[in-house]
Amino acid sequence: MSLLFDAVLCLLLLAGALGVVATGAARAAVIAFIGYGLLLGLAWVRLAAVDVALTEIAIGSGISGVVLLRCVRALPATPKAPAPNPLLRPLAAMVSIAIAVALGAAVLALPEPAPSRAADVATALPATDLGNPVTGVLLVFRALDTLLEKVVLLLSLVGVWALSRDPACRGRPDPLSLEPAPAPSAFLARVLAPVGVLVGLYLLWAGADHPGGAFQSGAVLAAMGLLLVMGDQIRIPATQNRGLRLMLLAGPFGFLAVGFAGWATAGVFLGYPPGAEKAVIIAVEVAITLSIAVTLGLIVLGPPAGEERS
Amino acid sequence: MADLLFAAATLLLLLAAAGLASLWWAGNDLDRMLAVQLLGAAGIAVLLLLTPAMGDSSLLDTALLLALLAALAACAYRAAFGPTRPKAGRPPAAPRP
Amino acid sequence: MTGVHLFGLAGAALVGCGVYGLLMAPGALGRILAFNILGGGVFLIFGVVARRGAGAGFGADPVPQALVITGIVVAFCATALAAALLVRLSAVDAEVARDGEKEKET
Amino acid sequence: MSLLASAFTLVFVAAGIGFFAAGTLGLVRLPGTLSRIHALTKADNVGLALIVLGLLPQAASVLDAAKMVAIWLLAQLASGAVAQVMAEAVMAEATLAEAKDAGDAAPPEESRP
Amino acid sequence: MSALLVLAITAPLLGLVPLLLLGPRTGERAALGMLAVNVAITAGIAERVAQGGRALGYAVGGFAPPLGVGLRADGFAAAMMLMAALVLLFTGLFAMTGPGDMTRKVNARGSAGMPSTFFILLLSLACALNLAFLAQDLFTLYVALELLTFAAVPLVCLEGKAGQLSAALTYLLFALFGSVLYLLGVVLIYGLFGTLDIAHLAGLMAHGAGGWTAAAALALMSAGLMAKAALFPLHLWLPPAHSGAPPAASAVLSAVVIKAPLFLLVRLWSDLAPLPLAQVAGPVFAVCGAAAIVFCGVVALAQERLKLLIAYSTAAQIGYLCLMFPLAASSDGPWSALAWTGGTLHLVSHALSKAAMFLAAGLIAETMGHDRLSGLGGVGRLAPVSVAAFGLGGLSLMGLPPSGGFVAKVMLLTSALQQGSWWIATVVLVGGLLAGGYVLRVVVIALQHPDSDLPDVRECRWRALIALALAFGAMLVGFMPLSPLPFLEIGRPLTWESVLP
Repeated sequence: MSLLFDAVLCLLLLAGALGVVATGAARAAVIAFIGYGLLLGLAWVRLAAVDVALTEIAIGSGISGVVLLRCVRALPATPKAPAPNPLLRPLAAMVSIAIAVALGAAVLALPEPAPSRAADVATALPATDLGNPVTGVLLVFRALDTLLEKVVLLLSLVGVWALSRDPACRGRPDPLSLEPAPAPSAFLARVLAPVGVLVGLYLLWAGADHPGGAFQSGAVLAAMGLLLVMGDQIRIPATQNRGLRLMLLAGPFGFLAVGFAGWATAGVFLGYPPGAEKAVIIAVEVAITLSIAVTLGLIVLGPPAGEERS
Repeated sequence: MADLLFAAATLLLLLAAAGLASLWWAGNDLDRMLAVQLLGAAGIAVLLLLTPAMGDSSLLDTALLLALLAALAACAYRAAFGPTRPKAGRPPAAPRP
Repeated sequence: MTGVHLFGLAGAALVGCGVYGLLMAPGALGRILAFNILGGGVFLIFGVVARRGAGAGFGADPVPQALVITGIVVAFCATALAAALLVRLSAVDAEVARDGEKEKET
Repeated sequence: MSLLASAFTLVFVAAGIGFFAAGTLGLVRLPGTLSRIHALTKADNVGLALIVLGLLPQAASVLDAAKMVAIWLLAQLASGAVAQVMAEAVMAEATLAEAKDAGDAAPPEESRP
Repeated sequence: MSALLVLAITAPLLGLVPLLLLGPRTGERAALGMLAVNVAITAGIAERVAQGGRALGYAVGGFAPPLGVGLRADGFAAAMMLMAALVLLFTGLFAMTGPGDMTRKVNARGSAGMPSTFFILLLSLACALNLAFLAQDLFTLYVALELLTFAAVPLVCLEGKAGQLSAALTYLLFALFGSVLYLLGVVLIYGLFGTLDIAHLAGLMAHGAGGWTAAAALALMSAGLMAKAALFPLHLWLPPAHSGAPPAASAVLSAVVIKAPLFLLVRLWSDLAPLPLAQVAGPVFAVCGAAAIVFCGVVALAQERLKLLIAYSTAAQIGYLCLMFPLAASSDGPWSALAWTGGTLHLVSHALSKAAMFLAAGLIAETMGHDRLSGLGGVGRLAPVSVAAFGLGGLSLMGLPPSGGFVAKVMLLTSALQQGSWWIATVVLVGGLLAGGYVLRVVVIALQHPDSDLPDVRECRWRALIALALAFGAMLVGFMPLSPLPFLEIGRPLTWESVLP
């Protein structure tokens, strides 16, 4: 029976992807994409990757949807680029199908039993006091990737800010809506956002031992921030705000500082002090959650509009 | 039991797909957004059904997240494409304290 | 054939969809969406690899899961940066067009 | 006892799915976005409530059961608000169209200058 | 375990804090300081590698690969790192001391030089490049490539003009396509072997494990890297992106950014892939490289704008490295080692000379107010140092002595002739002729009698000297002995033995 469920889910996923790709209208394609992200979240649940499912639902579908919808609004109704030659269509379809078939064959041909690092992680995890192996991999065994990925996040915000008309990247980003928020949006923001913040904090707290963690929590908090902005409940902060910048830097550079401290406490970069691993890891998670939330939110809001003339 | 729950989840997915398809072809973009909301509601129900079926109670957290973020897309859609009311034209309201 | 295989094939098919979209999309937004579809397919295949590597009490190999989470965040960054570029480009294009019209009038 | 719990679950889940089906049917058959919004939110909320109720005996712990109820409440809240947001959009569009017919409406802004 | 490897990655990042928290002037000085520290660190690594005669390694967090992530510096990586650090420092100096052609932004901020965003991106590039040269884990390398992309794309459109924005968008889409292909290869590799550590993988693959799926994974990764390195036929994004950017940005983009994916291609096919597979793939790369050299060289000849000409020349010069693949993958010991040295020296000398040429072109354009070749007659009188830097850099592209390009091309040529690959030898010579054509065209125009009155301006001498210094660097590489460089062989083949405790 579960096989039938998986088959239906896969077919729907495929239909969603085709809907995104084949829909000519930008708005409909983005809406289809949001639905596709939702289905992908279900697929991750079926693959026993709940941490990934949480991330996909929060980022892949939720926040990406906001970014893309906003992008569609700014585009001209009629795209200036001409559609590619329709004669190329069958050719492109053939190439794509060939790639999909070859890849499918490659996936089916993967060796059995599958090689895995699960055993290594299981051996090394108890020393960290963490119960969630994914958090263990992200923050301990492959902490360098995670640290640098925080830098990627910061850098993409720098890239977005660099698109500002103001060379010093000052001021507030434009609001998400061109007009005051309608009453239902404001109501939603007032009621849902506090609950959402609680859920975000719960995911952070749970992340040490159960699925969840800094990424998922940060994404939820960012989503709640956006909800508040869309409901006119908070004002978008100015980018030159010192406190804001400190929050942006807290995650990557707090993590980096812990990494350097590892030399003193554990004798190795990105090592955790023996005996206090879990406490330090959670402190790092709190810092990066804060930074992820603020960075994601600001990335969505876009480049600042320049200093206000008062 | 698990099989029956999976069957129920499958049925829900199929129902959502049927609604999605009909709205997709028939309606305007607002209807399509509605169809995605339908999918979200069905997704929450599916995840609730999968929780006992797969025996993993952490799936409830995904359902929680889905319920929480269900409104985000609709709000974003409204913010991006909400029709400018005739009396509009004034700048966005000052933030409430 | 098990569910895992099905998801593997679905991942491969999504990659195909994404490639088709990248090749045939009429505008930059279509390419951005296609890139996301393509990325989703690649991640899904990684998820299948993780699921196949289940063991030692874990439902799936945790290493690929962690890598996918990192990958999703990076893909989001890319999407957002591309979208911001696109928005700015269309604004600048509109300005240029407006200036051009003004010049024509005078 | 467990047989009773299973039967309870099945009956309620089946009823919940029935409501989802009714909602979908309404979505397909009803004309106009407003009435569709109405059908969808009402039917889905009841459907979800029944499913949550049915699954409560299957919850692994009291905490999980509480979480399920919280999920239902949250979904209720969100779908209600979403329905209003969407309905408001429909109404605003209609008002705008009327105003346009009257000929005194400003053209809708497509993009920020 | 050498802490220098960690510092090479983290030190540039520390420079971001003052840039984002303090004022632009303090931040930029700190950034320049960190770029200098970066040179010192990379020089230290190179010195340690040369002294010890073996690679340096570091297991981050104390977890050795395959569970953890390993960093490793061999001779090849150390050489590339030092080159990149030098180019970044010189470009930073150049950007700090003058406005480039960013007049609009200068006025807005009331100080000379590029906006502080430029320095944020420059420091991030330093981190990304060092990571790409040091990381030994295929996924960490993916993160490095993404870091590189996110630092490089905004460089293209710092001024926010329509042309730059669309070039940046195209660049980003190509780069993302490359990333996804690379990642797909990584996924298949993990599915096959359960590890992403290059040294472990090389050991596993040497026995032919993985079969066609492993070959397909390598092909996917290579295609992704080719898109990022702008290797023919995936080069379409490069000319608009590199020519449209401000000069300091063009210099780093052309000189070092595309070198990281090229370096990884070399890693993949000379350290990771088993030899038989590399021998099959080598000619494919060589054909792409030859096509790049000839096609982009001819297109460069036809350009009317100086910066576009240099950008096409970059697309052409990338091809030389690809000619190295079949030569280095042969089992003919000394001659393959010679090709290897030649390819590496070409990477280094091209980086230095191309940075010099883009900076010089920027100064020439700044002096004249445009970079149309037809209007540059007599610019040699106004900007003698810039034109000299351009010419000296061009020497290396043409492959004339004394220059790094000369030594590199002679090595490739010798190796090709000794191995009987006459067609590769022909391409090397034709490419040199084409480069001679387009470089001399510029130099002749610059030195001819001006058609009209020249504007009464002078080049910025101080910045022109920076360009000249880079060009001299490219010349200095030319004094290498014409034999395989033992330094580049340190630490090969890849292994963690005796590197990690």
